[in-house]
Formats: sequence, structure tokens, C-alpha cells
Amino acid sequence: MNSLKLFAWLTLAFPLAGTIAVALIGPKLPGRGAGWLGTGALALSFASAIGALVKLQGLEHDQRQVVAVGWDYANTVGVDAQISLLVDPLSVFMILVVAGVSTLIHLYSVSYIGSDAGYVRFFAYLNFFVFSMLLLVLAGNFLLLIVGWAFVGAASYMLISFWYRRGTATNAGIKAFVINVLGDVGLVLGTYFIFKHVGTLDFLSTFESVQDDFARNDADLVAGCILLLVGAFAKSAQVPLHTWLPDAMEGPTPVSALIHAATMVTAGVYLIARMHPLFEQAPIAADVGAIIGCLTLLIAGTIAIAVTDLKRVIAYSTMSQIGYMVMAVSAGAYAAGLFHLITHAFFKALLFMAAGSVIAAMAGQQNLDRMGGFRKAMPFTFGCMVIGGLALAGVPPFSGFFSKDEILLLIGDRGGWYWILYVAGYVGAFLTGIYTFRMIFRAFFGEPVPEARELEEGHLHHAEVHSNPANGEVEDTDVGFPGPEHHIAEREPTMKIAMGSLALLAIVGGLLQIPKVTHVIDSFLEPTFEESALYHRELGDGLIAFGLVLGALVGIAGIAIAYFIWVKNPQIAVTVRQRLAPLHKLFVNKWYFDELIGLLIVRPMQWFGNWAQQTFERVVVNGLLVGGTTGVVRAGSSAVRAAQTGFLRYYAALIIVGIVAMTFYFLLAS
Amino acid sequence: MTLHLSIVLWLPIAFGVLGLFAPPKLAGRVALAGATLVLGYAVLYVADFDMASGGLQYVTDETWIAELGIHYKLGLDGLNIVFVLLTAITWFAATLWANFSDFEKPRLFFFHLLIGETAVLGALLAQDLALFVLFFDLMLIPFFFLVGTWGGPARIAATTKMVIYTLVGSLLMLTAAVATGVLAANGAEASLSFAFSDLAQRPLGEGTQEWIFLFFAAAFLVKMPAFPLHGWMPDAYRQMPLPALAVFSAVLSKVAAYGFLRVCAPLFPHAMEKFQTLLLSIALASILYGSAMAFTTTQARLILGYSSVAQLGFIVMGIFALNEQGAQGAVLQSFNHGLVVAPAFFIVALLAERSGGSEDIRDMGGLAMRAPALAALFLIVAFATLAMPGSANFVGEFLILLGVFETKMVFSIVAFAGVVMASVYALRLYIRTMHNRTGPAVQSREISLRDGLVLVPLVLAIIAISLYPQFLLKRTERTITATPADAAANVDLDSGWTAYAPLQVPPPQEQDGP
Amino acid sequence: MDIGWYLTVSALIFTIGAAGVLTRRSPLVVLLCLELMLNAANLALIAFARMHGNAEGQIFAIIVLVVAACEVTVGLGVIVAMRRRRLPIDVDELRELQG
Amino acid sequence: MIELAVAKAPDIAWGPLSPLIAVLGGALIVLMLGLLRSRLARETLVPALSIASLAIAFGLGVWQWGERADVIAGALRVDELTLMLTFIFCIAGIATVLLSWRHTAPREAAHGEYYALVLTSIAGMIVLVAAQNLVTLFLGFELLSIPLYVLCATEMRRATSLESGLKYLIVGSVGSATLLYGLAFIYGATGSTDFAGIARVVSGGGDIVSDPLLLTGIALAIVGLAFKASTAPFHQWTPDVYEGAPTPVTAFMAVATKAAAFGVMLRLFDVALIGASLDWAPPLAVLAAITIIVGNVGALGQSSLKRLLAYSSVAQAGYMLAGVVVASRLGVQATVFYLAVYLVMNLAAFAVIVARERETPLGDDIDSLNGIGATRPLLAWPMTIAMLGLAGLPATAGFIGKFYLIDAAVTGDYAWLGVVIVVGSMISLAYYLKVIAAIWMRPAFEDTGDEGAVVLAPPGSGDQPALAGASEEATGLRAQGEVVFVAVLFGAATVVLGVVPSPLLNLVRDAGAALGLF
Repeated sequence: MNSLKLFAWLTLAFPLAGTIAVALIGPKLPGRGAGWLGTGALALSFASAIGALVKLQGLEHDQRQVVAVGWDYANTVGVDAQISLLVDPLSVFMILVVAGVSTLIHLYSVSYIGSDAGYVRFFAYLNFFVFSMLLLVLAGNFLLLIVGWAFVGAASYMLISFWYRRGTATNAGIKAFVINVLGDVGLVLGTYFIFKHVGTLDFLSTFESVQDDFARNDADLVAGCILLLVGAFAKSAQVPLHTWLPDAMEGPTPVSALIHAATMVTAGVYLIARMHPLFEQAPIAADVGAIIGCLTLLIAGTIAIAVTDLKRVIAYSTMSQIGYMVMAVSAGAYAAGLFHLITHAFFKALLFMAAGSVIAAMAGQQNLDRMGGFRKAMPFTFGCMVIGGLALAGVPPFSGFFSKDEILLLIGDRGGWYWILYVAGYVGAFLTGIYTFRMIFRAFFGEPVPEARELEEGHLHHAEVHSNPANGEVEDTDVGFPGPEHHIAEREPTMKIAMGSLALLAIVGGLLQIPKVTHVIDSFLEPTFEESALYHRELGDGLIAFGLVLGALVGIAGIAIAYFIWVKNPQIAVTVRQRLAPLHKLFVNKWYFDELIGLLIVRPMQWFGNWAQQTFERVVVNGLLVGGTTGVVRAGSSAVRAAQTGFLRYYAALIIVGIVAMTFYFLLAS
Repeated sequence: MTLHLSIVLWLPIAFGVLGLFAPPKLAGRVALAGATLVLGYAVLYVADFDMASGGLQYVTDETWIAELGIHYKLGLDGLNIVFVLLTAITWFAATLWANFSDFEKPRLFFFHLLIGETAVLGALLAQDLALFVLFFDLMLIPFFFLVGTWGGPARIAATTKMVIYTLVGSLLMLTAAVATGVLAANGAEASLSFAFSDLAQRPLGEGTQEWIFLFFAAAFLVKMPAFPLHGWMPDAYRQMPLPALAVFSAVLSKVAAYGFLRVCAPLFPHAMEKFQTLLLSIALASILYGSAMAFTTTQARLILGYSSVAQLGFIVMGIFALNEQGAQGAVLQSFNHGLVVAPAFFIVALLAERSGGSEDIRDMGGLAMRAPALAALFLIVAFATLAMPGSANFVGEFLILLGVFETKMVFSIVAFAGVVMASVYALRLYIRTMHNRTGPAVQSREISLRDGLVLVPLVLAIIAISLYPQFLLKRTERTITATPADAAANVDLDSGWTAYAPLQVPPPQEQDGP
Repeated sequence: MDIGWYLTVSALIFTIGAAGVLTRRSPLVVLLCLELMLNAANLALIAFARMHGNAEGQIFAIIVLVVAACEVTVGLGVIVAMRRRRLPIDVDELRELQG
Repeated sequence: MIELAVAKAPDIAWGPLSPLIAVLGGALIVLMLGLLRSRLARETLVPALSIASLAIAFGLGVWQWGERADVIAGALRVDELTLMLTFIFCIAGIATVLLSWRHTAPREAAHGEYYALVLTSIAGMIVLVAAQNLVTLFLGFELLSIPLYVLCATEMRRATSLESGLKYLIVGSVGSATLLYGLAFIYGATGSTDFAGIARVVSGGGDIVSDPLLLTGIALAIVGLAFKASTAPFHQWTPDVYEGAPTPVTAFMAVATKAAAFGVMLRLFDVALIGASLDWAPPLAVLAAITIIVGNVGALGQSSLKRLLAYSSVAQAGYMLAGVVVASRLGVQATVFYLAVYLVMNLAAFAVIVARERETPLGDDIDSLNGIGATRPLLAWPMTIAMLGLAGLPATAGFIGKFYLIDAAVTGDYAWLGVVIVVGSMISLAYYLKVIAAIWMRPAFEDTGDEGAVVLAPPGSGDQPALAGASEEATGLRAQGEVVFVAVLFGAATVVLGVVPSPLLNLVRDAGAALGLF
């Protein structure tokens, strides 16, 4: 096997090996050994990813789609599922992001999770997640993709309910898992629709034959693509399948950073990009994706303004940012979408890490209302938070600025009704500015809260009674609950390193692709999207200029408004809230999506279950089918025994009757 | 003509009798030796199996009762080798487990357990309809004793209910089987014979096929059990001693599925088609109903029991997709489910040990605290149960639903609801037991070495088959895809009549049933 | 003479016997009635023998007479035994065995 | 021709007749010896001799196998069917003698008479199944019945024994009267008492098959025979008589009488009246169905084992009737085969009942079996096997028997009857399993007095050889080796015939061939 394939396999192998190693020998290792072991595994994986990158670039431009076949998985009766990896620019791009960011986040976790009783388990899970994610992006056929897809879902479940004795955590976990399974189902069904026509599960052969096997907007293809989108939405928390993501914040902060910001939730984007030949053959489905993405970015933005839980604010911002990406890749702005994916990975991970640091300082408390004035207490964290915030808000020259604006530019360039998306995109950017800095201002400005003061005096606050921030239940610090100690970036070099490097990337990441200047990503991904009609588009200079300026202004305006409301004169916030009470109510209650789903799906299922359990089982299954027949038999038996009176003459009488009956029968029958 | 199959068939009962005369202490060991030998034999078969042929291998064919045209004919092909392997594995595990837990009257216990294995192997290996029916009915007797003697407090009522209920189907099947042989012989003006190979050459009239098929279906559906014929299941499952329950749920239900593939598909093609929708509906109902029950009941055993109802629903679906993907999936899924449900029951026993003897998940919780290994094993089993992609169960479901998708799309789509529900009940079971706040009487502790000896190999087997399901698929493929045409082609193998290709069967000449 | 009359008479006797078995409670009388039924058959047999003009029916009848005698004897024997055990000689009292 | 046969003194072929003579001779000798003073002679020699005579009869039957002969001017026909059934009678008789050996019944009635009566009854059965004309048929019928009336009443100390005797006598006589009346009509319609003659007339075509005389005759004959075979709705004497009679006698009646009744049915319907099969087959089929259902549901909820088995025997009669209905050689074979396996299964069961009657004060109550799985395995296993066999579960002779019957039914276009048979078996499971459950799954019967050892037998010692376990127990137990022997022997036979039925099937095939059916 050539070295490119080897690197691909290695990238995949190291995290898996890491999982097993951590799980088996981790407990024996002293101190934070398990954490370092896991981190090391990922570093190696990242290294091999780079190796793969180098090898890939070494290949001819049109040779850059390599399939590495491991072994037959389910290769029978017309189904051709193999363990095969597709190594092409797109997948290499993804493994670089995944492995890279994961390594940093592992580094962060080494100390952040340091005093938790489930330390070893945490890293085993985390490594397993990375393995799954890499499997997802490297998968060379639908079946393997679905496997990776489900594995990341499982890993995310395990990590969300990492503190598994917390009812809130386990509920969030099962919620996330079930919605993700819903996504898997969509994926499988979509695969069926496509397999029905192309007759293969392999990506490349599917893409080759899609032109011939499907007419444009062929009904089955559209159905298939929309079902694939269902999978994408479930993973990427797009409406209406997004409700699990905010709850997923029950997981430890590094998990939120890694899974629910940087990597897993972007799988949907990757999927659409990967399937672009199908979507371009089924534009209707593509448009659905674009519209949903647009809706999501708006809805999420509005909610993010209202919620007061630090991590949830970031979570909703994640939703809305992914909305951008989904919109982008659905509208054919592949490179832009993936560009935003990578920059978002940087600054969003950074934001989460910073938030984690703050939460640690608050001894697990996540409520923004209880925070404030940490600026002096945690300068480093503050700095990182601001950098991330600026990048998120799309302020030049931070990375988010370029990526977001390129998306909007390309969409605007599509013309037609895409202008609506274009405008909505800027509205979203405006919201982004507001909620991002609302968060920052409320956490770091204003009167320092007691915890902040305590920290300024050099002592990290510790809760005397540990409790679940979500519902205040009292907890111990044994396995299944958060550990006794908390760790903040200011005091943990590893956290510093991780956050520092991410901050750096968040600042300079944009340079990869500056309109008219650099085209690193464009040209790198080109082989994957070679035959795509939408890929190669030249933008008009006017549009570019206009867009860049507008983008910058919108972002800054948002920040300014946030400053006025939450720093200058906070009572405005109150008045605004009173003015727009119903709107605020809508936003705080997350547009009532949970309630809606509960009403439409969960309740009916529970009702059916209870009805089956209490009524049907008793009445029909046991009553009618069992009781009924036995009842009949019993009745017959008692009748027969009642006839057995013991009266001799009665017997004789019966015989005589029998004789008469028999005789009559015979005489009449003839 | 070899003796191999006869040896493996009678090994268990031989050791069972041996155990009767061993000192009670050693009875378990003897039984274990027997089960081990069978396992070894089964592994040898799998290794030595000739994948190129879709036909019978290691055939043994003696005339047993000439007057009744019953042959003592055993054979192994791609269809039943999977089930034989499953039987050997699960019985070995169950016997090992039983060795570690002490039952009173151990000699009788193991005697019945091993009779059970012989009966199951007989039903699987039989290549003669009458022989199949004989063993199929025989399967129940040892379990009648196992439940009735070593079961829970309400055991006698439960076991009687179970036996009568399931035999209702099986006895109807007896009539149907006789009718098949007789009418087929009359139709072909040939001498009475129950050998599958002969029957397959003598197609029955359509009317006849229909009522006969319904009788067989009744037998199989009750045995599985399928909705709404599962009335016996809850009581029996609650009372059954655990090792018996493990094999019962893992294997006996699969024999019913196997019956559809072995008997109905090749012999009653017309009926299979005619009743396809009916059976698919039953399967769908089983899936939905079983799942719904599974996530409402609180008895750990019953959660697994009802989940099996749902899983068997999937298997039936695959069978009645009436195409090759469906059949392949059904076979694979039977193996997977058996391999998964057995350890699941063992784990339930462990959970009960740790939560003050109660098997009600409301009394459990937080069991994972001091038992990471147990938690890990259970998690793997739970994920396999809900057929998470990456597990072989998923491959099975994938093939099944793909098969159904291609014939009856709607059923397939609705069935996916079952997939989602599965994730709910499996995780519910896991979380309510291993996670959440610690239950009142719970003492979490790690599994002992002995438990590990049983569980770990099973879980490793699950992982192995998940990594490489092709291992089974490529063994079954030839048999599944073989058609009666091939059968005619290579009569020397007398293969093909096991074929799962009912649609290609030439239409039988009309003849009226009674 | 028409065979029908003989048959009518024998049927009559048979019915009378049957009726006796049903109505009378003393086993002795019941036995007599049984005799009636058997002899009704005899009458029929002999009538038929005449009709067919062969002897078989008559032989049959003679044998039946013998058998009937044995039957009654046994019956009487049982009744005597019961009398010895001071059991009521009444068929309606024989109700130990039932259900 | 017939006139001639009747006219000149019949020449008697002694060979074919020898089994019958052996039995009758045995009866006489036993009767004589019963008068001897010495206790030994009466209590040991007499049973031994009756066994001997039966064994000789059996042997002579083997010797005669394959030679079909009409004896006594065609009054009797000794062919494979006759001999096959003779074997069944002899085995049943031997078993009965063994069970009666140390039983109270022969002690209360004098030994000589008791065994003589058994032998006479057997002779009657042989005559019955060998009968070739209506006269011998009736003669055999009564020769078989009358001794049974007496045997039922032999335990004179027990009121129920006498009751059952009288009941049987009266109801039975009504039955035989009916039969006789029926036979008279058949004779009247056909003008011949001789089967061959009747067959000639009936099969001769014409409107004879719709002649009211004949039909009435057939109807009455059916009732009479159905009564003997205890098929519903003429079964009602069965439970009472079975329960009241001494258990060995019950066993004898259950197996031998039934065999005789079916033997004669086969001869009468499948030979003499074969031409009118369209007349009698449908009602017989209906009778069979009714019998199966009534018998099986009746057996539910019985606490007396003998009663339970009585009802079960009713049900089994229904099964076998299916073989008669189809009026084919296959049917005959199936019926005879089932008679044979029915013999072994029932004898095993009754032997166990006898044993427990002596071991416990519970008599034949089902509780007397509680827990014997652990304490008396040599009784537990035969009973279990017998029950499984009667239920028709595989690996027992019962399964093959049912299989054969269903085979016959389906082949004779009576598939629905096959379904009824299995439906019956389903119901029957409910009570057979109850017995098995009592044996294995209920705690041992708390027993007082010298048999306390029964209870003390340690749990887990379940599968030690029983007599070893029983030897340290009271003499009451050791005294019945022969009963245990019967139980074990026939229990084993049930399994053996279930696994290697072919030898028996060969005999049955010849027996079926004996009646010139297609």
C-alpha cells in the first residue's frame, strides 16, 4: 500500500489505539498520565494527517482522489460495502481540522478535567470520539459513513452524560442520541433511495454514475438528498432537529468545545459538501438545505440574545454559525463554507475554552446573571474571549470576518431569490455581534462578583456544597459527578498553550483566503469539486468591496449596541425586555421547539407505550387470546363433568337418546 | 455420507446422560465438556465449510421409518451453519454460567439443558420435514422441566402456559407437515417421503399451500414470539432460570425464523407471496408493539423480552421481503440477535445481584460507579442491541430493510420507527440501571472473574462479527442465492431446495387441497 | 304374513325393555327389562330367519338365550354381594362415582 | 354353500385355534388350582400359571404368524390382524396378572376365579376379533364383557367397586342389547350372518345401501360397538367404572377392551360393511371428533388419576376412530399401531398408579405423585414418559402413533379430522402436564409411618437408582418389584417404539394386509 493510504490508516488508527490504551492501562498510570497518553495519540494522529497532506499534494492534480480498501465488510447480494477510505483534498482537509483542534482540546483537558474522578474514562471517550469523527470524514462509502456518523453520535452521547449520575446530563444524553439516531435513519433511507438507482454504495462510483442514473431533480434523488439533509440537520443542530445541542452543554466544557462546536456538529456541512454531485443534480434539495440553514442562523441568533447560560449562548451561536456553513455548501459556496468551518473551529473552540475557564472560576456556575467583572481577575481568559468574540462577530481582520463574508458574497452572487439569504446573512451577522459581546460584557465588565474578588485576592473560589447548576441538586464529587477542584487558564500552562495557539489561529486564520489575494483553500479543495459547476465562480469587484465593508460595519454596529445596552446604561436592557416582552418570551423559550417536539412525537409515543402496556396487553393479548380460549375449554370441561351425574338411569337414557338420534340420522341421511 | 453431523447432534444428550451418573458436583463439568466439544465441532464446520457450494455438506441420509417415508437425514449448508454456530456458542456460554451458579438437583438440570441443545441442533440440521417437526416439538420439553423445576415462584403456571401456548402452533404444524408429505406424494404419484429434497421436487397445489403455510406460520410466529401471539412470553421469561432463558431467547426463537427459511420459502412459494403483506404487517406490528412495550415496562428481563419481539419482527420482515438482501439480512440478524441477547440476560442477572435481587430497573441506578468494566461490556451490548451502525446488527437491519425497501417501500420506512424506538429502550435500560442516582439497595461492584469468563468472550465475539460480518455473509450467500434451477443442475449436492429464491419457482400444477 | 308385524312387535318389546331400564330403580327389575330387550332381538332374528328361510337366525337366537342367562346370573351375583354389604338395592343410590 | 357349512359337523383346524385354546385351557386349570388349600399354590402358582398360559398363547401366535386360516366352518378367522391383537391381549393380560399379583382384589375374590375370569375375558376378546360372522361376534362380545362385569366388582369390601360392577353390567347390557338388535337387522337386511355373505350383498350394489333395515342395523351396531370402545356420547360409563374398578382391572379394561372393540370395528365396518362406507364413515367421523373433544375437556380438572386416564382413554378412542373412518389399509394399520403404543403407554401409567396406591394413603389421587421425581425416579420416569407419550410429544411412541393416524386421515381426505386430533392433543397437554408437574415440580408428599423414608430422601439424590433408594424403606415398597418392573418395562418400550418403530410397523403392515383392503 502506498504511503498516502498508510498515513490515512494511521490517522485513523492512532485515536483508536489511544482509546484502547487509555482504557486498559490508563488507570494504572500515575497522575495525569492517561491524559497525556490520549493527547499523545492524537498528536501522532495529527502528524500522520499532515503526512497525508504532504503525500496528497505530492500527487498529480487529477490523481488526488485515492481509495484505500481495507477489507470486505458486507459485500454480498448486490450490496458492495467495504472498509474503504476515500482520501481526497476534502477528507484530508477535514482530518487536519479534526485532528488538529482535537489535539489542542485534549491538551486543554489534561488539566481542566484534572481532578475529576472519571479522568481516564474521559480521555478514552474523547479519543474514541476523534476516531469516530475521522472515520466519518475518511469513509469511502455510504455504509462506512453511516458507521462513523453513528459512532460520533454515540461518543457525543457518552460525553454529554459523562457526569452520569446527573439526571439532567443523562436526559440530555439520551435526547442527543435519539435525535442523532433520527439523523442516522434519514441517512440510511437516503442511501436506500440512491442505492436503488446507482446500485453501489461506493462514493466515487456513485458520483460518476449520478449524472446518468438520475434525471435533474429526479423524484427519488430529491427524496434521497432531503433525507441525507435530515441526517445533516440532526448532526449539525439545524432546525427543527437542533434541540439537543443546547442541552448537550451538560457535558464538560472541553466536550462542548470539541464536539459541539469544532468538529462533530460540522459533520453536516461536510456531508453536503461531500455529496455535492448529488445535490447539484437535485437543486430542489439543495435549496431546502440553504433555506433551513438561513432559518437556523436567524432563530439561533435571536435565542442567543435571550438566554443567560454562558455555555448555551455559545451553543446557540454555534448553531447559527453552522447555519451559515449549511447555507453556504447548499448554495454551492463549498470552499467558503469549509473555510468558515475551519475558522469557526478555531474561534469557537477558543470561546468555549475561555468560557470553561470562567465557569471554573465560578466553581461550576454558568449563569451570566451571576457573573461580572472578571476582567481584572482573569486577564488571559478575557483576552482570549475577546479575540474569539471579535472573530465570531466578524470584525476585520479576524478570521471570522473573511470566511463569513466570502459565504455571503458567493450567495449574493447567485442572484435571484438568494438575495433573501444574502440579506438574512447580514442580519444574522448583526445579531452575532450583539449576543457575542453581550456575553463578554456581562461576564467580564461591570461590578466584580464575589468569586471575581476572591480570585483577585489570589484564591480560586470553591463551592462548599457541590450542586448541579441546572437544578441545584446536591452532589458529591465521586465518579459520575464533577470533581472537587476547578482549573482556570491563568493557572494551568497546558490550558494556556491550547488557548494561546487557538487564539493565534483565530486571528490569522483568515489569511488563508482573502478575496483577490489568497486562494489556499480554493485551490487545495479544487480536485474534489473539479466537475462542480458552482465551484469556479468569479466575483465582481464591486460586490466584493461592498460586501467586505458592509460585513465589517454590521459586526461593529452589533458590538456597539451591545456596549451601549450592557455596559453604558444597563437599565436599557430592562426596558427593552419590557417593551418586547412577548418577543423576549419567545426567545427565552427557544421558540418553543422542545414543547412542539414533545407534543408531536414524545407524548404520542409515551401514550402508545402506556396504552399497550396497561390496556392492550391485558385485554387482548392475555384476556382475549389466552383467557378466551382457556375460558372456552374450561367451560366445556365443566359441562362435560356436570353431565357425568353418576345416575345410572341417566346414562342409560343418554344411550337410548344416542341410539334414536343415530338411527334417525341414518334413515334421514339415505 | 459422513457421521460428523450425527456425532455433533447426539454429543450433548450423551454427555447429559453421562452427567446423570456423575457425582452431582461434577455434573456441571461433564455438561460443560459436552458443550465445549459441540462448540469445537461447530467451529470446525465453519472453518471447513465449502463456501463455493450452495448445497448440503456432510450429508447423512438413512431411512428411519420407511412406512412413513421419514428419513434420518442431516445436512449442513449456508443457511443452518450460522444457526448451528450460534447454538453452540450460546449453549457453551449458558452451560459455563450454570456451572458457576449452583442449582439443586444439578444433574437433572444439566441433563435437560443438554437435551435442549440436541433438540435444537436436530431441528437445525434436519433435512427431513418430519424430523424437523419432531425436533422442533422436542425442543420444548426440556424447557418445560427447566422452567417448572428451577424457575421462579410462579413457575408451574408459567411453564404450563408456555408449553401449551407454543405447542398449539407446533401441533398444528405436525398436521401441516404430514399433509405436505402426503399431498405432495399424491400430487407426484410418488411414494411418501418427507425429505426436503424430494418435497421440493413435488410442488403443492396453491390452495393446499395456503392452509398448510398458515399452520406452519402459526407455529413459527408463536415460537418467536410475534405480536399478538406473545402472551406466553412475559410469564415464561420472568420465571425461567437464567441460563435457560439465555439460550431460549437467543436460539429457540431463531429456530422459528429458520423454519420459515428452510421449510416455507422453498416448499410454499405461492403462499409466501400470497401472504407476504400479512406477514409483513405482523412483523411491523411486532416491531412497533415490542418496542413500545420495551420502553414502558420496568422489568429488566421483560425489556429484553419485548425487544426480542421487536428484533424478531425485523427478522420476519427480512424473510418476507422475498428477496436475497432480505434473506441475507434475516440470517445475519438472527445470529447477531442471539449473540447479543444472551450476554444481555447474563448482565441482567449481574445487575440483579447488585441491586438487592430486584430485576426492576426502578430499584437500580448508578451501578456503573464501581464497575467500569461491567459498564463498558453492558454499553457495547446495549449499542449492539439497538443495532447501532458499526455493529453487525446494523448490517443485518440494513440488509433487511433494504430488501423490504425494494419490494414494499412503505413497510421499510415505517419500520425505521422501530429503529429509533430501539435506541430509546436500549438506552433507557442502560441509563436507568448503570447511570443516574444510585438506587436504594444498590451496591456497585466490579464483575468477578467468573462472570468475566462468560461475558468477555461473548462481547469479543460481538465485536469480531461487527468488524467482519462478511465472515458469515459469504458463507450464507451461495445457499441464499441458489435457485431451484441450480438444484436441478447439481442434484449430486441435492442443494438448492434450501434456496431462498421462491419467486423463481415454476408455478405448481393445480391440485385441490382437502 | 308380513315380516313388518313381527318387527313391530319386537320393536315394541325392545322399547318396553328400554323404558323399563330407564324408569325402574330396582336392579332386579332392570335386569328383567334387559332380558326383554335381548328377547326383542331374538324375536327379530327368528322372524328374519323365517323370511330368508335359513337357519342362521335361529342358531343366533338360541346362542343369545344362553348368553342372556349368563348375564342375568352375573347381575344377580353382584346384587347379592351388595345385599351382603348392606348396600341399598337401588340404582339411584349408586352415585359414589361421578363428575 | 353356507347351509352346507352349517349342516355338516365342522372340521376344526387346531393350529390356528391353539392360542385361543391355550388361554381357555389356562383358565380352566387356574380355576381348578384355585381350589387348592396351600396358600403358596393359590397366591403364587395360580398367577404364575396364568402368565404361563398367556405366554404360551403368545408363543403359539408367533408360530401361527403368516398363516391365514378360517376355522370352525369360517366362524373364526385367524390372520395377522387376529394374531396381532392376540399379542396385545396377552401382553395386557400378563401385565394385569403382574399388577394383580399382590393386589387386594384377587385376595377378596378367590384367586382362582379372579385369574380365570381374566383369562376368559381374553379368550372372549380373541374370539371377538377373530369373528367372521355375527354370531361369533356377539358371542365373543359377551364372553369378553361378562367376566369384566365380575372383575370390576371383585373388591367386594369397597362399595365403589360393586357400584362400578353393577353400573358396568347394566349399562353394558343395554349396549350389547343394542348391538344385538343392530346385528339382527343387518342379518335381516342381508339375509346372512356371515361377514363374507354380508359383504357380498352390500357391495353387490343396488339400493341395498339405502335399505332402512340395513341402515338401522348399522346405526344400532355402531352404538353398541362405540359403547364398548367408549366413544362419546356413549362413554359415560367409562370414568365411573374405571375409577371404581380395582386398578389392575382398570388397566386391563383400558387397553385390552379397547383393542378388542376396535379390532371388531375394523372387521365389521372395513370388511363386512365396506360397501356401505359412504353411509357410516361420515357419522363415525363426527363421533370421532366429538369423542376427542369431550374426552379431552372432560379430563381437565380431574383429581383422580384413574378418572383422568379414563377420560384420556375416551379421547384416545376418538383418535383411533379416525383410523377406522378412512376405511383404508393405511387406516387399519394406523389404528392397530396406535392400539399397540396405547397399550404400552397406559400400562406404564397404571403400573405407577398401582405402586403409589400401595405406597401412599392417597389412593389414586394426583397428589400421590407429588415429588416422586426426587424420591422414586423409577416410578417418576415411566409416568413422565407415559404422559408425554399420551400427549403425543416426540421421541415417544405416541408421537409416531399420532403421526401415523394423521397420515391416514389426510390420505383419506379427512384432513380436518387430523386437525381435530391435534387440537385435542393441545387440550390434553393441560392435564398430562399437570401430572408431570406434580411428579417433578411439587414438594414430595408429606408421608407418615413406615414410608417416612420417602420424604427423607435428600434433594438432589433425584437420579439414584430407585430401588437402592427404596430398599431401606418399608417392606410395603420392596414388595412390589413386579409393579415397578412393569412400569419401567413399558415406560422404556414407549421410548424405544418412539425411536425404532419399524419392527412394530412391519407387524402392523401385515395385520393391515390381512383385511383385503386396497
